[in-house]
Amino acid sequence: MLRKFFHFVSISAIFAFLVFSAQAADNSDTLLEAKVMTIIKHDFHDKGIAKIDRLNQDSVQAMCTKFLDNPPIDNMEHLQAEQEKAIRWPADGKYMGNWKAGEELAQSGSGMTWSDKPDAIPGGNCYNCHQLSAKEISYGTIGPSLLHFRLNFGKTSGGQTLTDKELQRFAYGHIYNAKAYNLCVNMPRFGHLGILTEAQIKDLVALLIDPESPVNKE
Amino acid sequence: MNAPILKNGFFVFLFSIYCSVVLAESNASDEIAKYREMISDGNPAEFDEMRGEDLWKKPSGPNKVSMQKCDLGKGIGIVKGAYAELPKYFPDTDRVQDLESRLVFCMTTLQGIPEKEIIAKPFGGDNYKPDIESYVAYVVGQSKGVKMNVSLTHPKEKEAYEIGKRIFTYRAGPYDFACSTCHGQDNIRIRMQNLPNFNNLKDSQAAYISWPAYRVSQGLFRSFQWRLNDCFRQQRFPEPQYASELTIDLAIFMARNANNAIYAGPGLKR
Amino acid sequence: MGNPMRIRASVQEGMTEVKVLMQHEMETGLRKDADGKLVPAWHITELKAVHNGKTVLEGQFGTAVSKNPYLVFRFKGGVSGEKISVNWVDNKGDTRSDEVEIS
Amino acid sequence: MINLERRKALKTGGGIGLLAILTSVGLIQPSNALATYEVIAFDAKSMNETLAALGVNTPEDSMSVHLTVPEIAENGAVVPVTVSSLIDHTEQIYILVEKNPNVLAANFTFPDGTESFVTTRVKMRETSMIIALIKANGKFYRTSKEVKVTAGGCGG
Repeated sequence: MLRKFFHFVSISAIFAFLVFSAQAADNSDTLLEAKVMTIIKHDFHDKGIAKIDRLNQDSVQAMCTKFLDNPPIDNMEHLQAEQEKAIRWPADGKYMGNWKAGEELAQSGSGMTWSDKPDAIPGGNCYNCHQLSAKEISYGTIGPSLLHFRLNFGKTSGGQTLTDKELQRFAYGHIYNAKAYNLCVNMPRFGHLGILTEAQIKDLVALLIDPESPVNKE
Repeated sequence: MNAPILKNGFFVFLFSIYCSVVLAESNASDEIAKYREMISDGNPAEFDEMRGEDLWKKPSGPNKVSMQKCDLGKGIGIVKGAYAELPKYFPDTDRVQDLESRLVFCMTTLQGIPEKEIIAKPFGGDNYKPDIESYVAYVVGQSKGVKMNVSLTHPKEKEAYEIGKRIFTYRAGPYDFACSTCHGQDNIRIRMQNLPNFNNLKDSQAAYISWPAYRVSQGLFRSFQWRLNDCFRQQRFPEPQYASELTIDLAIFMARNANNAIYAGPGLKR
Repeated sequence: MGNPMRIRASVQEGMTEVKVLMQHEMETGLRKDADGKLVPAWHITELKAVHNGKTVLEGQFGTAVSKNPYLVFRFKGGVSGEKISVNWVDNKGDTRSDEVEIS
Repeated sequence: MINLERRKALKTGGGIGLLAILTSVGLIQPSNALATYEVIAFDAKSMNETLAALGVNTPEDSMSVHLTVPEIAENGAVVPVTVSSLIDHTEQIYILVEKNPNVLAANFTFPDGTESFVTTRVKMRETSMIIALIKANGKFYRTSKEVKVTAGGCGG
């Protein structure tokens, strides 16, 4: 499934590359970019499940690379809207799974490397970048702390309290595709790129939002 | 209490240290720093340096030539301080080479070992220690205390640096990661591990001078090429070719950013 | 015969400090290899440090001592230039002795 | 030379119960019994079993035993441990890791003239108490500290 996706994105990447190349002011810079691409294509090889088609950029990756994660606002908004439209919301309208399964998934940092087996289920990698529960002291700080998620993320910037359903949808959308809301954010697109299943994302939503989960309880 | 006889003065002294340590509110990162300090003595990489030095001086390969004939950039036979100037442009190959690509070159041209053989399994594992890795340990150890001095005067060095800089920000793969995703911001960490920002002088220096290193979690000495290789693995990329232009360009970008630091490897890492 | 140790010994104000770094796998017997087979336990069991014919430290190791064991200890006496030797034995009967001059 | 044979021979011997009986009825001299106990102690799986194997009833908590360990270990494969005892006539220092598969990690014997101090490194499977157990004048003293073993990311 992922391979198919990359086949599709490689076409859009070439398109994106051409557009941006035309915009490039400096000719020597364009030559250098071409050299970079040649080297990248030449000096990686398939290993395990990590095939070289992973190097083909989709439109988001190409845009964020091109502008060092600060793209012009128009391009950004256009692509974000495209990404948001592609979010597949749960058909049953339910966002919450089991927070205990979510915590286990959040702890697991494995998945999708060349040393992972093809049938291995990728982890959520959440603690790699976020603080979640108070009792896990080994957490990363690449992303914001999600401790007391209900309390800290339950209001709009205008100060209005979100309903539980709204907050759940907010969390689901961000885990599914954070780039729909902030194009060049560091966070992987767990749903969009098929890393996690719908059920797994629901479990993570529950971890963030269930009042009984260690994220909110302590 | 059945009190043992105490060496009183010393005891009071130690006890006061003990109390101050307990009372101090220290955060997790400070504790990790303390841990690193506590394991910094007694680095098993010394054994790899010793093995590397012995091998370096021993005639080997089909040609029965020792690596003492290898020119690491400071002239034939000069190992001292060589690593602090790598990667660099070599006129004899007309390209920029890092230590490991240069070692491959010497092993193939001087010793007559086929390149395929060397790069097939360049990293150690259970009961396996490739010679090239031991050479690395020896050579980098010979630059301990030497100031990093990577030049960009040759156009090919300059170009390699610029290419490395761009590879560093290339986002791709199932996680959308670039090197810079984790290594382009100050003061962030993955789990408990601090992530050096390679756009920042201090971080670049501290990181670069402590690699290659003995990895205690693996019980193995690890080369710089291994470090890059494992980064790409965790970036969810396919595998970079050992000692390829890609890795050399990245290496010169990182090494140059660490210039003027005193090289301190081989390091000792978690 | 086992691989060589790195021993450093220095004397200061009548106290000799000895730092020993040994080369040994220290397999716990609980680890599985790539094929999922248990790697048998293989570890140093006993060690002894001798100075001027007198034992200055004896140790016994279980499987929980880290790979490439490291040890620091101190004893009274010892003069620069004198020798200190360290010897270990592992559970396979392999052994290693090395000595160093006190600096 | 170290007497490996002794250790080997004793490993094939009976369990703790038998040894305890033999010792109590005087069939094994205390000096021989000491070494025997230690071998069995290294195989013991729990804290209680280990202490029993070492012939310890209830060790006295002592402020004169100093244990230096990191509060957080970045990796469980190498946890630095320093133990020093200010108790006169310290004969032995034992390092124990409560939650390891085998609790006893190492044991050191200090002849007269050797400072009752040692630094080494141990493996820890998970967050656990580390215990420094001292034998001095035939009595046991101890101190303990918790070391948190953390899950790692990449990097370093």
